[in-house]
Amino acid sequence: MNSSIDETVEQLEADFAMFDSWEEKYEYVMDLGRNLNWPDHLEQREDLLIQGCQSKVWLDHEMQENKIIFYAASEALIVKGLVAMLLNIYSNRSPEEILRLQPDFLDRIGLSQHLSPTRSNGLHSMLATIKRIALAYYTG
Amino acid sequence: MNSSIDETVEQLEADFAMFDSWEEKYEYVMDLGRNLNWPDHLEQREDLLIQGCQSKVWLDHEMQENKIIFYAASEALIVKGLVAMLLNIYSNRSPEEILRLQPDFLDRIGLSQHLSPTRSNGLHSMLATIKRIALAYYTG
Amino acid sequence: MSQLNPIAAPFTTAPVDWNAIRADFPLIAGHDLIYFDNAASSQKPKVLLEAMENMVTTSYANVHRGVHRLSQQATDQYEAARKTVAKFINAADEAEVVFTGGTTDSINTLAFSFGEAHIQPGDEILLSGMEHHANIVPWQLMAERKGAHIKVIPVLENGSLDLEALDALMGPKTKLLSLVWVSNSLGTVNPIPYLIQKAHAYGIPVMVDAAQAAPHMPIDVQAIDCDFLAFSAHKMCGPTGLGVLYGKRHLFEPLPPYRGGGDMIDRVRFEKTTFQGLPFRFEAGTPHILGAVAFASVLSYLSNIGMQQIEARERQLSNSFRQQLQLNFPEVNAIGTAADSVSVVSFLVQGRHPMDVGVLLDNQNIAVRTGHHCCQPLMERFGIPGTVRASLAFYNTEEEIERFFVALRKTIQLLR
Amino acid sequence: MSQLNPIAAPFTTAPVDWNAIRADFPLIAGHDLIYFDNAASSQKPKVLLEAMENMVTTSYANVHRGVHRLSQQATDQYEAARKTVAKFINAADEAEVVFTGGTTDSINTLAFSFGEAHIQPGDEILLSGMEHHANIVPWQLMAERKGAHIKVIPVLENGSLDLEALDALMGPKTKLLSLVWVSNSLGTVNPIPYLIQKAHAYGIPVMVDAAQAAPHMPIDVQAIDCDFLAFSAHKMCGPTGLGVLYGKRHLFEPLPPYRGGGDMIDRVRFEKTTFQGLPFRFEAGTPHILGAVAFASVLSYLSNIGMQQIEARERQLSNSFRQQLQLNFPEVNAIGTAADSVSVVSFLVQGRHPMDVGVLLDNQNIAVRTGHHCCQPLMERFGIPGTVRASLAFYNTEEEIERFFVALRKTIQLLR
Ligand SMILES: Cc1ncc(COP(=O)(O)O)c(C=O)c1O
Ligand SMILES: Cc1ncc(COP(=O)(O)O)c(C=O)c1O
Repeated sequence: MNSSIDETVEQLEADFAMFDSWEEKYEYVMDLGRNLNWPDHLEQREDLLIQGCQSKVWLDHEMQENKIIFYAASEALIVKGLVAMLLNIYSNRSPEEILRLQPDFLDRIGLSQHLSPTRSNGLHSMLATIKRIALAYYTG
Repeated sequence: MNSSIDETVEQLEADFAMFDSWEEKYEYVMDLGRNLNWPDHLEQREDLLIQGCQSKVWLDHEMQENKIIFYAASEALIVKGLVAMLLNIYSNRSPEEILRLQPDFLDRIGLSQHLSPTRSNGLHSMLATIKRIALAYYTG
Repeated sequence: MSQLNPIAAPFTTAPVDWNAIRADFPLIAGHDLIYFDNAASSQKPKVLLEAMENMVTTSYANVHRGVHRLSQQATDQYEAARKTVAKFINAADEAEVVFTGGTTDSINTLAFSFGEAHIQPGDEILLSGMEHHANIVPWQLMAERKGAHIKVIPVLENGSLDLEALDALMGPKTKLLSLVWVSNSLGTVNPIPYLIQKAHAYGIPVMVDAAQAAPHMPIDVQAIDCDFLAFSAHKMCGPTGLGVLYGKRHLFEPLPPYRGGGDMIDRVRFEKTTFQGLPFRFEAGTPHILGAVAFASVLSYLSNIGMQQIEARERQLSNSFRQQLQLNFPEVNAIGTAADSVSVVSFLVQGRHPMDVGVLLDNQNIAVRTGHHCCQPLMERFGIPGTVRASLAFYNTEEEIERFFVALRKTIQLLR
Repeated sequence: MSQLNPIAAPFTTAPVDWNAIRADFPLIAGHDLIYFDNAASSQKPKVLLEAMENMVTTSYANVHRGVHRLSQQATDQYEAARKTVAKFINAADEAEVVFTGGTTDSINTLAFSFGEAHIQPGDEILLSGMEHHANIVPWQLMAERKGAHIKVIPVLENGSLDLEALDALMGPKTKLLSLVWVSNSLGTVNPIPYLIQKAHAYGIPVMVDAAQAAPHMPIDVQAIDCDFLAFSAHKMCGPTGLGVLYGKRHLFEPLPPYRGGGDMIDRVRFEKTTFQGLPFRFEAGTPHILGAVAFASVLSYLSNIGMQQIEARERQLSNSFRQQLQLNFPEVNAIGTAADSVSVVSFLVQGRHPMDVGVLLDNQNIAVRTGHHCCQPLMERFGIPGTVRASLAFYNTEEEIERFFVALRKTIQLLR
């Protein structure tokens, strides 16, 4: 059984609280990135591509027992790591859970600059897409 | 017999040197303007019009015994006065005389700002046209 | 306060210390000059310089494409400026605010893009007889390319629009109404909400030239329901080289781009290039970053004073100017006497050329503008070569108006 | 010193105190940051702020149309700025210098106006494979409207142009060659004088994108004999929102205007409008007065240092950077290794995404740019998603380069 979305976020914040340096923080993110796997079809599908000026992100999803499973791919390692982090949080959750979560945890772990709308790395659009999908299921 | 171009300029500078205030200077210029007359055809001829954004100036000329006679008209009184002043100096002169005269006397009488190329009152263009005409006669 | 802005921010009640405000404008504060040429361009407050200095000293870089912090900070400031502008005009969405080089650039952008998208031979663009050249020539250039025609709402003798002519001028061929809100040569405030409603009833979108409105009154694009709106920063105490083109997203976003280049593209290939959405679609290349950021500071400064306060003050100053002129100078004709006007007073001294008046006032340290004010068709309509135009800003004073009239009296005497 | 500028100002022999010059740039002097993103936009010297402050405090007004002294002073300063630019690029006549909003705006202006005047269906515009989007998209937009085609000079593996392909690409259908002088993503200095000569032999006029050349070397438009040339102030320590379009009068003046509005007209009537000559024909509306005047101060500042000195310094810095990178980082591939290059060094860490490198360098207080640098076709030609680009200015130092390499080493280790 998965931990809840809030527990996952708390755990993430706790992990980040332990890092003394930016190096540790990025090592952690990059490790997440190294372990991110995705189905082969993702990178072939133009329609799943979330274009950022700096790096590409692909996002797919399916519904299983009222939970949305997200799949995502990316090119750059740090973005991959951030994608993996977002999947840990947002994938395999109900639409309600996804919509309820405030994304201010990103500020607290000190990575929000990567997700600002003015960064064109695809992450902000990915998060927006996740929420749009959840909303679509939620409003039915 | 006319005085020479240099004498006329000297006389002008002497007149202006006597003025104590801007009012006297402009009264003098406007009086010149009030006394400026021109042939009727001038204002009818689009081809004689020197367009300035602020006021219109018309200029015509004819050659008589190696001297160029200029005729000019304008709308605004101060411009008329300055036109009259320029005619006193430049009309009824030989092409050589016209080309020889340095226009720095305008600085010395403190009216050069009205004849700068960035003033769009037509006076700068009028002076340029006078010199072009003189040059055309001079080079034959 | 204008009845034309029904939904305006709550009225700030604290009285404004206008003399203290004069001190914010170095050129005004430090000179004996009476500056009544605000419609041409306004003077700049210290906050403008401070904002530029602050960015140049701490956070200047190019925007949008950098992973480094400086670029990120610059981008944040630039995008925050867009938000400030959106709030200032009450746009529904900041993406509807596009930064341009000025009103002229804004209108050219719209004329080109709208023309490419929507104009067929025989179509009509409706303008008015009191437009600034910036709201005439771009449409002419486009109409000539597209085989379209320009129609013109006539101007009445008092300098207001002939509203009775409207119905005859609007029809199925009319593709756009582009109209000045406040006339730069007469001061007339056109009944924009009414005109927009009228055009919309015919299904005609409306572009508003707010170059002389934005400096003088609160603007609420949603309340007036305009489809496009343009103005310049430099006429409202802001930097030169910067303007705004606002457009409702559903009308603006589908238009093809005007300029091509960096930032406005999605994907460039030699075979086929695709474009971004709003606002970047219309902001090709490096924008006027320092200008936008400084403009945001200026808008905060103006909002702090309060646009209602500014409007009230400027209406009071220009009305007082107008009344004294009529009362004390029978030899002067006011050009444009519409009931609703702000800031601008245009006039002629009978039998005297406006330029003579301007030169003699200048010698008395008074800056007014003379000439056609980039409104040649309007001048022709009145059969005059131009006017003398005094245009007042909130930092002007009643004392300056008094000094102006002393100088005008002397000018008229000299011209006798 | 470049062999490409045969007619350059006499070499100033006094050695430049580059450390003193650093102090002129507040953001550089006051920060621990290493700013290697100069190709995106350069930092600003104090003289820029001082020039703006000076004008705002003493002589700001709108230009060209005023009879009052302030307007006259502003006009004089604005026109003096045009002269300064003309002298900086050695234009034969200052009227050939038009102020625009930036390189992007300059090229769009030319593409539109040239297209309207000269382009027929089937005509060709010749570009190169290393153009910035600003020198691709405007031509595409125009070509699409006119039924014309874009042809492309290929780029060789080392990042230089395939000069042998030229003859096959130029012919009677070729109406213009538009070409970057210095590549913003590779640093390659193209042999512009040769290319212009070649095109002229076919009767083809040439437009030069000098956005990355003007900041780094003396420019002499008469010596290279280009027909048009564009650059941006903000990339050469100048203000944002300002650019230049130079054009030879006999080719430039007959072109129809791009933007319509005030100042560019001769006479406006609803039936027919006629236009001014150069430069006003292409400067519709209120120009970026403060920007132009400040830019003139910046150009004087740069000329005081000496553009040859700046070029020598920047070539030395970027060559040293390039050599150390090749010598000490076998895991790094330089992208673009043409013999002649300046300021820019682009590279990839093998197997690593440029953005990862950029983010980790940023965490070490180093600003580089990563990505496609608005040159997507060039990136596709090399089959890469982008590069890491370090672009150096004269105020950078050898010590910064050393610190950069320490940080790069650490970055590569973190990415293992
Ligand atoms: C070679 C080149 N051309 C054109 C441009 C566009 O310049 P701007 O963004 O200032 O319009 C740039 C700058 O990014 C450039 O490097
Ligand atoms: C009503 C009106 N529209 C447009 C313009 C053009 O503005 P800008 O010169 O800032 O482009 C002006 C300013 O002169 C104006 O007064």
